[in-house]
Amino acid sequence: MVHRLPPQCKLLAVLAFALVVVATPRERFWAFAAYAALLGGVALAARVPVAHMVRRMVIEVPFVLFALLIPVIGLGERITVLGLSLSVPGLWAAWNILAKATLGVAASVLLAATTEPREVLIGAQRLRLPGLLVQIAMFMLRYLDVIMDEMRRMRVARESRGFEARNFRQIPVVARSAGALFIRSYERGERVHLAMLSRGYSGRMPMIRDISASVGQWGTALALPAAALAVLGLSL
Amino acid sequence: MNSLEVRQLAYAYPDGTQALFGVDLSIARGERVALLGPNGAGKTTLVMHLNGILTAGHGSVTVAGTPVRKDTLSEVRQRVGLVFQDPDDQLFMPTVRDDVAFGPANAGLRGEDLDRVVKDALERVGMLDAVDRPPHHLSFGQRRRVAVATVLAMEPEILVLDEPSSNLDPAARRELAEILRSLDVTVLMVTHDLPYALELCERALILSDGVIAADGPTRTLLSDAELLARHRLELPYGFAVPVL
Amino acid sequence: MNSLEVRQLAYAYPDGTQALFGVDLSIARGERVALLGPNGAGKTTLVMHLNGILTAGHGSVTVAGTPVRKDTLSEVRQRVGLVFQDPDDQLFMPTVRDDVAFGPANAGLRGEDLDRVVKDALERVGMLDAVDRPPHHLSFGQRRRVAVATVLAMEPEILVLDEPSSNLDPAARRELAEILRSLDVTVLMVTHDLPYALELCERALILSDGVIAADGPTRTLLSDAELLARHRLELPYGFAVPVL
Amino acid sequence: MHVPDGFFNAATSISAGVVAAAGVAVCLRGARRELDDRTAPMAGLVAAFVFAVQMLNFPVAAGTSGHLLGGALAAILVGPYTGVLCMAVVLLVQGVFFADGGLTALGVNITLMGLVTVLAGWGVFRLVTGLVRGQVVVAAFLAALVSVPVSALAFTLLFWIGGTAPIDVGTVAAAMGGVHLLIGIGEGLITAATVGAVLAVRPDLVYGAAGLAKPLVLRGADGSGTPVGEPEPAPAAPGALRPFLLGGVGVTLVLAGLVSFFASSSPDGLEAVAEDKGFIDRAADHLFGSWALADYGEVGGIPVGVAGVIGVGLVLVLTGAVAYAARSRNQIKV
Ligand SMILES: Nc1ncnc2c1ncn2[C@@H]1O[C@H](COP(=O)(O)OP(=O)(O)OP(=O)(O)O)[C@@H](O)[C@H]1O
Ligand SMILES: Nc1ncnc2c1ncn2[C@@H]1O[C@H](COP(=O)(O)OP(=O)(O)OP(=O)(O)O)[C@@H](O)[C@H]1O
Ligand SMILES: [Mg+2]
Ligand SMILES: [Mg+2]
Repeated sequence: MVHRLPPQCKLLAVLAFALVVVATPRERFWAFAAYAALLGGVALAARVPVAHMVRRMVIEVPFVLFALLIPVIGLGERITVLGLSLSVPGLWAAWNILAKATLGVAASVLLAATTEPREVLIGAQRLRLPGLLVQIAMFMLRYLDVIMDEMRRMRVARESRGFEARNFRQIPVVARSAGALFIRSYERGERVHLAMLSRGYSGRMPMIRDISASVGQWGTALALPAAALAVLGLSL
Repeated sequence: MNSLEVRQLAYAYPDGTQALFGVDLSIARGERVALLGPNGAGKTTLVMHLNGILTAGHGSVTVAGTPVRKDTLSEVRQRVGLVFQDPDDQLFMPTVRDDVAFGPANAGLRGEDLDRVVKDALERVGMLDAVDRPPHHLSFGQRRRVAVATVLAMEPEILVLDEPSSNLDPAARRELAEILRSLDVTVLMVTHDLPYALELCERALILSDGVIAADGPTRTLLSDAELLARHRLELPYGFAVPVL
Repeated sequence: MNSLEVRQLAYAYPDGTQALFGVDLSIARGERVALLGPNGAGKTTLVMHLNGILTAGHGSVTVAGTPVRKDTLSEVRQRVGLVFQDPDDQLFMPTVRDDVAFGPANAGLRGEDLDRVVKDALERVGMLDAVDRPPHHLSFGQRRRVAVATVLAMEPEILVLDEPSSNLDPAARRELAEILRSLDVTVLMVTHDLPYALELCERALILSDGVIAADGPTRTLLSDAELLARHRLELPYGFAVPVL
Repeated sequence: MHVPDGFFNAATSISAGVVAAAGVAVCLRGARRELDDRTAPMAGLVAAFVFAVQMLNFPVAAGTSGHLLGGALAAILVGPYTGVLCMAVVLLVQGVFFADGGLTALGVNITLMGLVTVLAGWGVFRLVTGLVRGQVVVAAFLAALVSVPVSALAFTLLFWIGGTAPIDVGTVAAAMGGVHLLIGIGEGLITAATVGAVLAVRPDLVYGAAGLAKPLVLRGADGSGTPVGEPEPAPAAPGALRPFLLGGVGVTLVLAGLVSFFASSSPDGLEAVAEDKGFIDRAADHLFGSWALADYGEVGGIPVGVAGVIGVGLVLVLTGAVAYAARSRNQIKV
């Protein structure tokens, strides 16, 4: 059911949810627990495997590290925990960042796991994001494939001629191929664009499927941020 | 009125390599013409001008009476269907169905009509089974067939094909010939497969070093071994021009 | 010792499409063998196993006595030279010279020796003039020739070519045949060009639907019209198997 | 540097969102002039490329690693307006599809990694190409080199104003600036390599470095050639100092604007500054002296805009010097 919701509904729901989370004062521990439970419920309803969620959330790691550093370099009153002198406001800040960032990342991962990228963009267009931006994003996703493909091709080609990227000295080879990669993918992208033009492309993807949302679907999607808002209200 | 008119066409790529040095040709409505020539002669470059993908550096291209210019591009592209030499340049949508539907959908087709056109085009090239697969997960020959289908689905008046038979298995090669013969359109086909050109096209052009070096009935050109040899062309071992 | 030994090889692509269903073949040192079959039969998939680009899902591949495994990859790739079906898969350096030099340089060649090898390989395919141009600015046929040169420059013991003659002009097609005949190496060549297979290879394999469907002298297989038809193969119009 | 949700307080996130939206709106209008009908595909391609190379991590000293930001690269390849759009789209896609950077922090991310890097990069690029004509690759290197620490300093500043944790802005700025100067070298090398490669074979693709077209030749039946057509006029030499000044002033204005805009949301910070009288000495001391985060416990806060402005100024002076040196070497050669 989550998969079939129109993308614009889901996009707005996730954005609203993230806003509620960010606006929640950090002292309300159990509100954050309730948010996590809400997301868990959605993930369950959408049948998104836990392993997938966890794998995609690795993206957060660098900032977790930064957050853990804050109590150490932070200012203000200090307490000693396990022999380390830590800043109390820093600890609060670290908790704040960890909780909110984790919830935000989880919501985004859920959105991405239940919606095709192209659909999200069509949804964004419906939400009045400027057309040029949507188009650039569409082309970006399209060309991302092209570039990844070119990268893969180049890697296979290198390896099948006896190249192994173990050695530090071989960095120049990789660096030289970066420039070539840009031109290759640019020119392939250019030809693909021309192929699109020669089949009548005029700046808008033809709507092969219709995606207007019913009131019911809006209701379903907005249930998530509404519930979050209720939690926030109750916790005050 | 001629389907295609090219006058004094010259073109240089952005890096400075000049590929065309003044090409003149005209093709009448309903003709099937083969464009032959050695590697690097400029065939692909010429063909890319015919629907305005490349813009003439000098000279002019006219399609069914309409000069190819910025403001006529969309009309020209409606009329000229181009099958690229590299199918990867042609296929860009997430599934074969979307890719074949792209052209007709841009022309305004929707719903059942669209489905029918897509099914029809894929059936013709024998790729209906792959309708829901992503194009970049197909074999090279399968991709070439889908590329042909994307253009057939647009029902152009003029069909320009850049080495359509390469990478096709022999049966698909024959089937493509049958499709082309069954259509009532003007065809310009680039090929290195001289027997195929003889089989399909009454007339042939030889493009060499960026200019048209010969123009005449395919049978006559292919019988002139000396002319062929001058342009790195030759009939394959074991092949004899069949007597009529 | 056989140059190539493939035993019960099965493979499925990550998206679940199974392409090979138990392929068995062996090729002796110095043989020239053609691999024929319809589009989507699994020819490219098979060929990609021969130097370890794809890893057998089941079964085994042995090259000159060395099983293809993670730890033997670099040795295997030194011995097997693979010309890809799509030249864009093969060429990646900023200039043709760098690209051809890449393999020999990895093998340790430097300075004048390297230059000589590069020049030699490019001369053989007639692309010496393009030595300082970027490969992606060449015509398709020119790129295919450079792709062949990159592999020739590595002087492999076993040469595997995936449709090497497609997009080549007729003279280049013949010249390639001459090069292959002049080399004292084992050759496995995928092709849809049956006359070319007959001209070059004494032996042919037909791969169809992921298994080897026939194996024998090329002349015998090509004379069996019924066998050919079952696998979407057929001799082109105007071609007759020449009498010896 | 992708900022997640919860890093900045709500006021800061929203204000940065307004700044980002305004910046993107300006760029949407400007971009049409830069690339006409090819805007979308070109920008999409550059965005995809930036995204792809952002995944190339390169090692920086002391066990940290950095990745490309790409703002300067985008600006040089497609022009500053389209460059900002590219960066905005990259960040949007990363936030929505890859959960990289929070949705509510999108404004902050676009401001820091889009607006600031592009403005700084483009300003330096124009300065250097204006001073030493034709040194596009050198200019690309410097532009990219400078854009990274500038962005890092802007981040520090913003965090100090509207972050959710109290930090000592001086030490953090010094540390961030130092590490990112190193990362900037990597950024500069990759950017220069890419621009150089593109320039070698497709000079027409580098914005503002339009190539000179050779005249076409027509060949007769006898093989004789006659040239036709006139070569396109050479592009006007970029004005030397004015565009740079605009860029530099733009960066400074953005920083200064942010500072004053957020000042009210962070009274503690301001009070701390007011108390701290000798802040200029302290700033200089921190910028140059204390890489090792030595005295974090003791200081209450450090000058607001000053650290940022000093940082920007320092970087600009540095670049000016390098560019000047490059030019004089050039002149000797000629
Ligand atoms: N993108 C490009 N940039 C620069 N030069 C190019 C480019 N594409 C082709 N060329 C050059 O232009 C000339 C004509 O190329 P073209 O692709 O038209 O040849 P072709 O006749 O199609 O050859 P083939 O039979 O190999 O496909 C060649 O010399 C080629 O090297
Ligand atoms: N990357 C891929 N992902 C999934 N399936 C693939 C992929 N590449 C090929 N296939 C499928 O595997 C089968 C064998 O493909 P393969 O490329 O080996 O065929 P082939 O014999 O080389 O055909 P051709 O003559 O057209 O080159 C086909 O059904 C094809 O659709
Ligand atoms: Mg061509
Ligand atoms: Mg294949």
